[in-house]
Amino acid sequence: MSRAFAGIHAINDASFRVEAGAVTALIGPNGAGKSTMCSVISGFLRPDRGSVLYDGEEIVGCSPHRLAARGLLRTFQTSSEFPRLTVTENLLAGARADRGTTLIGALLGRRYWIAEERANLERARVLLMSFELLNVADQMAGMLSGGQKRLVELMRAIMARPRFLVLDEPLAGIHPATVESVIAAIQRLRSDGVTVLMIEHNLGVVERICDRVIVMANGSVIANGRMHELRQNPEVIDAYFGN
Amino acid sequence: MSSALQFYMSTLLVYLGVSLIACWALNLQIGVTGVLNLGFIVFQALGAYTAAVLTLGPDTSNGGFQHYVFGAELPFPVPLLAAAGVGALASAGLGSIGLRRLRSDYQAMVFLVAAIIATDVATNVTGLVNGAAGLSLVPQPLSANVGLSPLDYQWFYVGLMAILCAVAFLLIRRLTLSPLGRSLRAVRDHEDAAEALGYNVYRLRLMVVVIGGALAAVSGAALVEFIGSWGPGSWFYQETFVYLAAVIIGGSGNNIGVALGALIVPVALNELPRFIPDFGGPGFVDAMRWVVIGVAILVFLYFRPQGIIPEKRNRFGLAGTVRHRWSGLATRARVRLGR
Amino acid sequence: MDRLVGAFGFGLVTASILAIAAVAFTLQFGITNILNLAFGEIMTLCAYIGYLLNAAGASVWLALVVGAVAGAVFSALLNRTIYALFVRRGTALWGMVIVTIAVALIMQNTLLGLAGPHNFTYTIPPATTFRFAGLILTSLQLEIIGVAIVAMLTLHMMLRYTRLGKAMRATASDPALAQSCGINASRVIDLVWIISGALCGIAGVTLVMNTVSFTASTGSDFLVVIIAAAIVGGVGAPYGAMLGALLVGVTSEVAAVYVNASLKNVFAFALLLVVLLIRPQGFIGRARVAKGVVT
Amino acid sequence: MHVHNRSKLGAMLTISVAAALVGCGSGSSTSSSSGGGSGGGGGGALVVAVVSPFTGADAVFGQVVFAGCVPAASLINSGGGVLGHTISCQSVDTHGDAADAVPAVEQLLATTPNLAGMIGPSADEATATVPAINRAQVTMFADTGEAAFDQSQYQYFWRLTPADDQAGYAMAVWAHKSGYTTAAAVFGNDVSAQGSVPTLMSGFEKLGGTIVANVSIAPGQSSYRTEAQTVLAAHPQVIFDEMDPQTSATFFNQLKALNGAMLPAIGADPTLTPDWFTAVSKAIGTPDLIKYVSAENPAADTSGDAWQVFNTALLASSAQVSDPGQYSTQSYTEHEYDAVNIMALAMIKASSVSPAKYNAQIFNVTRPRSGAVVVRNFADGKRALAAGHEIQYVGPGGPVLFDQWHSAASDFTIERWDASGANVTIGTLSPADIATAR
Repeated sequence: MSRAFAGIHAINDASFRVEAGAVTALIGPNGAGKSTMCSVISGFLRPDRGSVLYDGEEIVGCSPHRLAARGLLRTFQTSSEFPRLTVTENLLAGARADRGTTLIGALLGRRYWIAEERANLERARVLLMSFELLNVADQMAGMLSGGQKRLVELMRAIMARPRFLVLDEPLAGIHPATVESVIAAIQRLRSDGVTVLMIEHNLGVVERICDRVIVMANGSVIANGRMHELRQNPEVIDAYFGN
Repeated sequence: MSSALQFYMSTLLVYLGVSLIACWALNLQIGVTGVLNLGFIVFQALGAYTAAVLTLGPDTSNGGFQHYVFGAELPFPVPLLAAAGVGALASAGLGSIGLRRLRSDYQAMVFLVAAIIATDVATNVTGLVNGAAGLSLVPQPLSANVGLSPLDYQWFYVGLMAILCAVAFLLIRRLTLSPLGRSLRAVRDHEDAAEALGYNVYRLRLMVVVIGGALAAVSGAALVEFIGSWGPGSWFYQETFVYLAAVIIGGSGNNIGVALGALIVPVALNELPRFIPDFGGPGFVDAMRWVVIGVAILVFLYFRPQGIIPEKRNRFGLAGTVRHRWSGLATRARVRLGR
Repeated sequence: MDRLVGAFGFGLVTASILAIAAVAFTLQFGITNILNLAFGEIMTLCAYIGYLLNAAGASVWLALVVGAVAGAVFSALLNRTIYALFVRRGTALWGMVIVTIAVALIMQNTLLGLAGPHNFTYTIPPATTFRFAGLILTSLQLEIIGVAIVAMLTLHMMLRYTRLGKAMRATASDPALAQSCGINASRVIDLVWIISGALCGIAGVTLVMNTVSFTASTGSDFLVVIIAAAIVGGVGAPYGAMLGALLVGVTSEVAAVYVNASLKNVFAFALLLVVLLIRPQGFIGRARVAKGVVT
Repeated sequence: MHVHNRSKLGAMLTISVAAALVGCGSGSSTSSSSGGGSGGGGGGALVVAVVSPFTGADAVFGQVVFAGCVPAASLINSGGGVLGHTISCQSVDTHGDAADAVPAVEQLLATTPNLAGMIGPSADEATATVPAINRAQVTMFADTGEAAFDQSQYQYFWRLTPADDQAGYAMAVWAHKSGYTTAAAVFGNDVSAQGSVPTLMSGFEKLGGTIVANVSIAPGQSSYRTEAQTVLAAHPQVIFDEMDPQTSATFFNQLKALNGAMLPAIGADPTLTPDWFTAVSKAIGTPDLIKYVSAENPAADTSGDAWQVFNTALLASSAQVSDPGQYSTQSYTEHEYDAVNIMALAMIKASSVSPAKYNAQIFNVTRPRSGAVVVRNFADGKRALAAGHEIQYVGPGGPVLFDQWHSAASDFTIERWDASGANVTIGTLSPADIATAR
């Protein structure tokens, strides 16, 4: 697969597989093409050539919302909460609401969709509790701190019941005290059978929670394996750990 | 109240009703979903023309001095409903071109250009809707059936208008309070994040353009059935900016705020200058009215982008601070959106 | 056939004015990210300043130069005093469109209030007419085409070969990256407003040299055609805008030969709609600008 | 619930603001008028409203007709007023748009208890507003050439100026009389052009002429060269035209450049407005404008006793009319001046300032009949009426002969410009002349 921006190749024939049900880390120095890869996988960018298979099906050319409906969710590198929605509403916006988000359903009125809404609200409450954010549940998301916004975005993605979740630096800007709850959430996802691909710089965290690690540099995959194996790989050490 | 005063008041109330429906529709697009439809007025015009030709009868009637297509004499409220249908169809057509894969400001341009093409066509293809002279002598609905004096008919029409406004308000309120309304606001706040969560942003935008187009058409139809005339001078593309100013000043995203805006900008700002003594030569006061609208938009966008009555915050009471008696239902409270 | 060739020649004149304006409009949009709908009003203002000079006895060429300076100064001031404030506030892209609309309303109606609903006419010495190969062009029209060619070439040289040009192109494709490469983005943006403002002033005065007469709404009426040309060419792409201007200008004049002449603009806009359907980013535009994907 | 309460609040606000609007309106309506002194007896000032576009595309027209009201009012007031009242002129801006005109007119009717008559509405807003004005029983002298009013049933509707279709015939007849047999029609897309083109075409062909090119024009474009080329390719002897000043300037400038010389042009009345002169005289040069351009106009004097009185008063009204000299020979200005005088004389004749009473007397102060004294201004008319004479008012607009539908079939004059920017009459067409083209 390859993708070029204005003459600069962000991804050069990078190729890798993500194991189902596992947590995979995507690491590499700045400018390695990790975020571009995220956007390509989630349908926001079209590779100039190459293919992305999801459940064995070609998904290049699929629009992001269609992929999301098939369980492929992503978060963004920059905070991308819905600022004028409350935290609870942000979470509810992530949840599937098949009755209330159709035009007919909306016009039929509250009685038609309230049960579904209550169920989603209960899930949101549990999730907020686990991240200890219940106290800001009714605040506008735009007024939260940067770290809290990242959490809201993660919770919102979890609300969508992903089968494959792409996390773009989920720990960036998160308060150290909260890091553990994010890690716990990711581990919970794995135990629920969700496949996770995360870009992460904190190698300690990667070693703790990730089953496999993919290393990218200059748009190419240079290694793929378990963390402790990669620590021995001279190419990786040179590109990433070195200096 | 003298009868002349009653005529004036009832006319103002009908105009207010037209502005209310139009502003709510535009708010659904701009305030709730973030679609800057700068061609909004075209759909109001389209509704007005549709209702007019379907009320006037064939263009050989009235001595054949005006020329138009599809002339028919249909009973009320068929012209009104037909207007809604035509408004919806036309906005679906334009929306499917203008909303496709384009950035929001770029979309605004497409709508603006479309508005000007529409005026060009309506003015220059005189056989379509009688060109620059426009359509006139549109009979008032049911005026022959209800047998009221002209003044009583005015109040009767105010009643009709009130019913239309109530229907439009309830419709829009159901939409905006539902999970669908939340999805629309999500699209407004961050289109990529909404797309990533599985919302078909293009379809949601198209949906509000269509609903708004239908409502705009209804507002135009209601106006033309009342005043009996409609021509290109009534829907110059800048008229959209009047409604736009109403939405921004009243409180974009808040239907009550927008209603207040509809009262202030299209109605009060239009009526009050007539009471000001002429100064600076004829036309000066009117030019200054537009300057005031422009300045008000800037001042509000800068100092109070949320408008006079801001969008309400949905509280679900999960934190336990507000416990609603139906647990899990939103209570709505006003908040300031500080940015 | 003769009329077709003739119309093509007239289309070139319209296209020349359109090119100056559309390139300036697209530069503003591409580099500063502001869709400046007050552009037409600045054109009118410059034409009006030119008119005041012309009425006082100055030649139209002096009016052209002063118009360009006025356009540059006013555009830069407009950005510094109003647009930049809103950008700093984080106003959304479509919110900025509303800001520019408000500015357009204020400018147009201030001029209308002060100068009245009258039309203003330039005094232009009679021109000589040249005929060759079916084309009929007056010396004034040739001069307008000349002004456009010089302006476009100058801009081309600047974009291609100067440091400023490179900085502008870099800022257009990625402001953050440009900043990190040591480009002073705010200085570049000031310069963009000055350069595009000067082109806007030139467009305003040449437009009126061509029409002879104008009113307070002449610029905003023309803006729609400018937007059409810019979109057809691809918004944000200066060379696209030149191509778009040529297509729109020639299409509208040639259409006037075959169909009801009062519908000639409609044909220019129909061209626009076709382009939008087939290629939303325009002929030369970059998909990223049209689609607005931020990664 | 909250929302519910709020909507009630909204409704209350609506009503209270609307009430405030009306309240302040009835308080200030007299202050918004202008013109005339405050002399006169007990009755106070009567308002003559000038309902016309003062902004928008037809803004200039409002100024032309307003300039007729002001000198009439000042002459009436200096002549001792009407039954103890003074008259003042109040402009009501319709923006040239029916939808804007309706509330403007309703407001005028609701908040002006001393409204004695009206100049207007104009073609832009007449069909939407005439029914309401008629219902309120206010005498109006409308400026609409629309065919819809040719057989108007509205009792309070009067029209001094001819219908647009008549104007079309007038242009055709004048071209025929001038010996032209081939012509090009170049018209803008505005209301009155739309009204006059069909009769122009049919009339010219009836008289044996041929329309060799028919070009419709979208106003305000940057180029009309292709249109001009189309016209020139058809080799017409004369051009029929009606376009706004800016468009005319561009079109004729480009036509002249393409052709190397102007072609004769016969225009409609907008051609004879001051803005048209300013724009086109610069665009093609004043000598060519004088030599080649003529236009039909509803007949009105440019000299004579009645005109002298009018013009003197007009030139003295610079406080309310900017640069009044430009309207000295404007046909519509003169006709509206007549309209105000006719209303005032009808009031005296009826001994009432109420339109319901004096409306019917309008026939009786304008109709020619044996024994009636011909009066040429208000003061003479007032004196003659006081002396117990029947009168026929003949002002600078000439004799006024209303038909049963209250339309006056007046003569047309054909006029051109002179170097000073005044209209010069070069021919007159009587109704009989017009009939030859039907």
